[in-house]
Amino acid sequence: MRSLKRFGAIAGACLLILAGCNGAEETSTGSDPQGDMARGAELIAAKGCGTCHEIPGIDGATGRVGPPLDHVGERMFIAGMLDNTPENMRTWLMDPQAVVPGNAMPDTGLDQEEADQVAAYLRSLR
Amino acid sequence: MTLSIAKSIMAKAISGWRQVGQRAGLAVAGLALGTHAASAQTPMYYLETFGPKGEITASLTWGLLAISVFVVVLMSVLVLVAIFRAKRLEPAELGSKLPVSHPGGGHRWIYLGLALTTAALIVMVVWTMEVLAEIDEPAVEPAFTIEVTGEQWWWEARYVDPDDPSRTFVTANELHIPVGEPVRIRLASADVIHSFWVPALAGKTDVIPGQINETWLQADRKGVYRGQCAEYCGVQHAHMAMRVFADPAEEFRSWWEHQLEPADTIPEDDELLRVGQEQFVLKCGACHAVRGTLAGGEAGPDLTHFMDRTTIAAVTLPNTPGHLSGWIADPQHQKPGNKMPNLDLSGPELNAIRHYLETLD
Amino acid sequence: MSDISLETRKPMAIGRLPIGSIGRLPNGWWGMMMLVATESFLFLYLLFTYYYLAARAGSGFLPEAPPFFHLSGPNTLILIASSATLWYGERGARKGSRGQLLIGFLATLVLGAIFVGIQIVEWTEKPFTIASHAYGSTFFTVTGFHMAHVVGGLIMLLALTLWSAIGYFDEKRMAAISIGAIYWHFVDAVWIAVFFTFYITPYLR
Amino acid sequence: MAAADYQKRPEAGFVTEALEKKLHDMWETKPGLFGVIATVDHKVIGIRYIVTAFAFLVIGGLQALIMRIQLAQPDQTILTPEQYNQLFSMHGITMIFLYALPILSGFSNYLFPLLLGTRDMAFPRLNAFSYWIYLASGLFMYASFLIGEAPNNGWFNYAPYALKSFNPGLNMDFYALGMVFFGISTTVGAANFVVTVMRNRAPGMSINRLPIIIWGTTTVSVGILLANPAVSLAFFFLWLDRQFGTHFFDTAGGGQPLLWQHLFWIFAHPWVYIIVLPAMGMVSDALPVFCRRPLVAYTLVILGTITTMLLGFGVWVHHMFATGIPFLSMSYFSGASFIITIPSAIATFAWIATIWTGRIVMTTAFLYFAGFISMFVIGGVSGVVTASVPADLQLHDTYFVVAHLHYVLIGINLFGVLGGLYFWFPKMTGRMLSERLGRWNFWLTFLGFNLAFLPMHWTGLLGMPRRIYTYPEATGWSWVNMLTTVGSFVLAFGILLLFVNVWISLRRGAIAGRNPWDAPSLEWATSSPPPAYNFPVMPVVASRHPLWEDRLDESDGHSSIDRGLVLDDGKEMLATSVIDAEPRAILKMPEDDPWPFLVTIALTVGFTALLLHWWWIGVAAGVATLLGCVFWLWPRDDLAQTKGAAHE
Repeated sequence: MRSLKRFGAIAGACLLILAGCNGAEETSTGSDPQGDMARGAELIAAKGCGTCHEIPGIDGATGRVGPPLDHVGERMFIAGMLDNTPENMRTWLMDPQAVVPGNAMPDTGLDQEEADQVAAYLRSLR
Repeated sequence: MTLSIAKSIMAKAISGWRQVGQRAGLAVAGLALGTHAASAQTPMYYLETFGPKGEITASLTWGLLAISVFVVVLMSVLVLVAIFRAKRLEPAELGSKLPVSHPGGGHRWIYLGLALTTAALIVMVVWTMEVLAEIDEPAVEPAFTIEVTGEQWWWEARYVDPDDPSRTFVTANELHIPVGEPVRIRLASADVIHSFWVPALAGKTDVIPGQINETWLQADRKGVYRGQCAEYCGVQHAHMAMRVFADPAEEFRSWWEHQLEPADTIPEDDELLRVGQEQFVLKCGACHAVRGTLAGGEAGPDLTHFMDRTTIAAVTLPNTPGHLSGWIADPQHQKPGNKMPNLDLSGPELNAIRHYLETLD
Repeated sequence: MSDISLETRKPMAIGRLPIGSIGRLPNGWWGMMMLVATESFLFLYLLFTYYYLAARAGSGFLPEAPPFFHLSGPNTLILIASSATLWYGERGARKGSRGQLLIGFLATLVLGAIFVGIQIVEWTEKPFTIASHAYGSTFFTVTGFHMAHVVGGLIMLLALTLWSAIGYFDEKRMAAISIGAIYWHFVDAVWIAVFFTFYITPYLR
Repeated sequence: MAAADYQKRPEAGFVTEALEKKLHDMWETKPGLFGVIATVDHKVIGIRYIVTAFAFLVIGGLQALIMRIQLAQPDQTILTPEQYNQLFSMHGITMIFLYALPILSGFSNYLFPLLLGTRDMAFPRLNAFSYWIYLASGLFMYASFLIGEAPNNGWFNYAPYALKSFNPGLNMDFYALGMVFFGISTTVGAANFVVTVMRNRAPGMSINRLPIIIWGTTTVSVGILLANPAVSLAFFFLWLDRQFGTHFFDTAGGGQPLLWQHLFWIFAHPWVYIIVLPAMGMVSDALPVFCRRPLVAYTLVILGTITTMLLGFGVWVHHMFATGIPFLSMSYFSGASFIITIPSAIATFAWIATIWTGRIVMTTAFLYFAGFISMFVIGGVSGVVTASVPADLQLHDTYFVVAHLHYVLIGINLFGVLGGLYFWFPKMTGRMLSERLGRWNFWLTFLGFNLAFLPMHWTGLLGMPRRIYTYPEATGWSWVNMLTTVGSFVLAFGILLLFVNVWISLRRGAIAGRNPWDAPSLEWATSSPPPAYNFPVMPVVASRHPLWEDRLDESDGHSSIDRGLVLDDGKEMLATSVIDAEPRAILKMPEDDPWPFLVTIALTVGFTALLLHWWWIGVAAGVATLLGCVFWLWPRDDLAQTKGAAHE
């Protein structure tokens, strides 16, 4: 189903290009600063979050290992136990083993600033 | 006699055309890409190369392309001129009779064209034979051989020191070679036909079951060169890449030394690593080997010095904790159809195995 | 004589023309030649396969026991004889002698059937099968291809014999007979090449 | 009636209404379902070939568009790798086998008897058979999609990946059996063309007066007869390896994977010329019409055609330069591949000289032919580059080769065919295609094609290998791929306009009349569309351009078109001598006949049975096929195959 949608989108894009229109569409931005979000998206791609999670707006982020992160910005809990606040998200991203020992999510080596940037992107997924 | 004259002319022509070609090519690339085709952006580009074998081939290819472009432009212009110089008639009434004539003179074109074609062909054939003879064997006998085996869909590399058989080791997907020295590559297949290709260093050599093909590589500049299987080999043909690291000789020798060592033993008191190793041997050891442990499988890549590699799954994913976790947990999603199964790992097992793998440096 | 193009300076003279498949070279003869051409290349590629595999494999290619002549030798003679009987029968057709035609064709049919029978015995005598090794695969495939052509030829000869027996042909309308005979001679000639490849060349080394 | 008289003298006469009526009743296909399956009319069969081939072109084109969407951007997951692999395999198989040759067979089938001034092919029933087999084998291969197991190893289908241990499904069995099946169609079709040219021409049409397309098709037909057994055999071996454990390609038992490549390319390289030479022939015949002059260097062009085919048999190893073959062998095959340029160059220069010295009538067909010349040159020189071994070791199996082969196949085959369609459509249907839509059609196809495939050379130089279902962004291939995808949609839109044009013309197109282009060859001497018997009286030919004679004054005689031989005593046509086309015999031609169709059904059942291992049904179908052939060939009075069957 997903791939069908994607197929349709790209076919549509091709048609638009055929018609000479510029069909590029920006993903909607939240209230966060643009720079943080963009950097967050780059980090998500570089750290390989997409190999485990489906993350809207990240190329190739189609993983099925962990939960999909669409609407993660409006979820109630992180890791089933922390309130979904920016601080908790940072904590979770930086050292998931400290939150839930033995869980499958690795420490991907984010520093505090990077974790905030990733969190900013994730928060925008509503 | 004539051949040697042709040779010297050719040698001059090569260097001249090469420069013109490079510039023209970069200009074309600039137009096409909005950027110039440096190897960083286009790692598989092979008209800019870094070894003696690639160099001479690139010159030849530039020359042939230049001739080709010239011929295409010339002929297209001829067609256009022919059309627009010919007297154009008004659109005919259907079925009405139009004048027909049989003017002579056309044959001159053909004979002239054939003469030019033949001349161009002779140049191309002689040049081709020259280069073919050059790239056949390296100038000096290579000091060692890498036995590369193509498997669906990754590369095994066995380094063989001809003087000391005990100094042999196995790695996968990422080859290291010393800068400025030719290296012999001996190619075998474990299953179907593959093709060994590192475009910035040399052309392809097929990897065919039931026969051993040989080729050689030489990189004259330190760097990382991307290679990729070039013969369709099944469902994951697209994800059968490799990397060749050209290191300074000293660095290369110490890399080799390091590769010979078995994996480090894990610290006694680290419970997580102990579980990780145990689970690795249990769940992964049937296919993967880690020298110095009970894991001795041969179906998949040897992981003894896994953390020395920059990528996983035949250069499909970068070797980071995030990618590694996703790959171990769900390889069939990352590379559908590949031979690594989805194992039924629990979260803690996955975590432990990954931790263990991260110690294999 | 009818002059066709009245205006031409060089009128084309057209006399009485034979009607239908009569005399030499009817369309069917050409069609058979096309078949022979393409089938010759089929067998060329078959034998190429044998020689290619043999050359690439080197000394271990041939089976331990060299090929025997005790069946294949006589069988080759039988097939050559069948070409002779066919020629005899076809000559009968040309003369308008239906008896000679039938004798020749029936003899060919019998000889062809004997060839098939002996060949099957030869096959069963082999200690290997089509799936044993590359030699076995080429041996059974090439001889099998030839055998299929022999069987096809026999069915064709059977039809021709039947048609002759019910009096379809006379000394003029007999194109089917001559054309069919070409095919049988071709199948025989192919056997010589197959025989040389599988039975003679192993001794030439 | 004298029963023993086996001869008669054909009379000369003019066309009369009574004669036309009589011939019509004799030759016209019977109406109803029986007529549909039993017809042997070469024009009906030719059009069937063309329509079917275009249908396959559309299917193959849609497959290409889906793949182009997948490749438009890096790391896409629209298609699974397996889906992509099946699509690229079927795209190749469809275009190379089910479109490229059959479309040319369609034109040749339609045109041969008309160009040659005769009434039908040498073997009309074989002709029908060849079409039915083509259709059946195409459907057979496409049936694989129904169970999701289409061929997935490319059209080149290298062993050992094609063997059962790596490819256990029915995918390869469909392809292997389908190709053996399809080979029957091409072989009998080719034989028919050769015999027709040798035997059935208008009196006086000596070999130096034949149209070039006749030379082209005849040359490639000989090529097919000699090359096709190699591929049928290779596929049969493959099937044996898969089903019965033989060891032709499997190294375990002494087989050789490279045997496949040799057998395949011994066939497939000549095949490349087989699917372009007739298209070149079309251009050589039709282009001069719009230049208002005969083709320059007729004889040289023919010699070039034949030489190309001959050399085409000696260069197959240039597809295998990377397989580790010996140095000497590489040098030889490289040199031979270079030399093959020369005969192709002859044709190119001949066309340009024809335009240069002619007076142009600008039509859509002309545009296609002129565009064809440039595409031909691009496809040709990129081929020359790959003939150079060191360059080829880099270029081989990259998109450079994909670009090259599309310039050859689309540039030479499709452009020639589209030009040919604009040229001969009025003859086939009696109506003109719209020139206005034609211009749109041409420019969109031309621009779309070049937009799609010219940058693709660059994709190849950037090192993109063929047959990969996706690629990472870091390779730098994204931009050029997007360009190609956009171009391919433009091209597809251009082709769509062609169908619109055909659709409209069939309803409202201008009436064509006999000879709308004022062209010189015999097909334009009869009405459009031609009657079932083609020519009421058999024309006699005195020059290369029978309808331009009075204006060119190139022969010492005059062709006789309106007055000719009257052959109306049953379905009759002439047999002529090979070189000079002197009348040799009067042939009796077969009526509509269901046997070709029935034998095809038996064969289809047989191949399906082999596919599914229904051995006994397979045997029964084999027996039915043989019996069908016996009944088909049963000697008949009306064909003058039995004694006493004479007519006066």
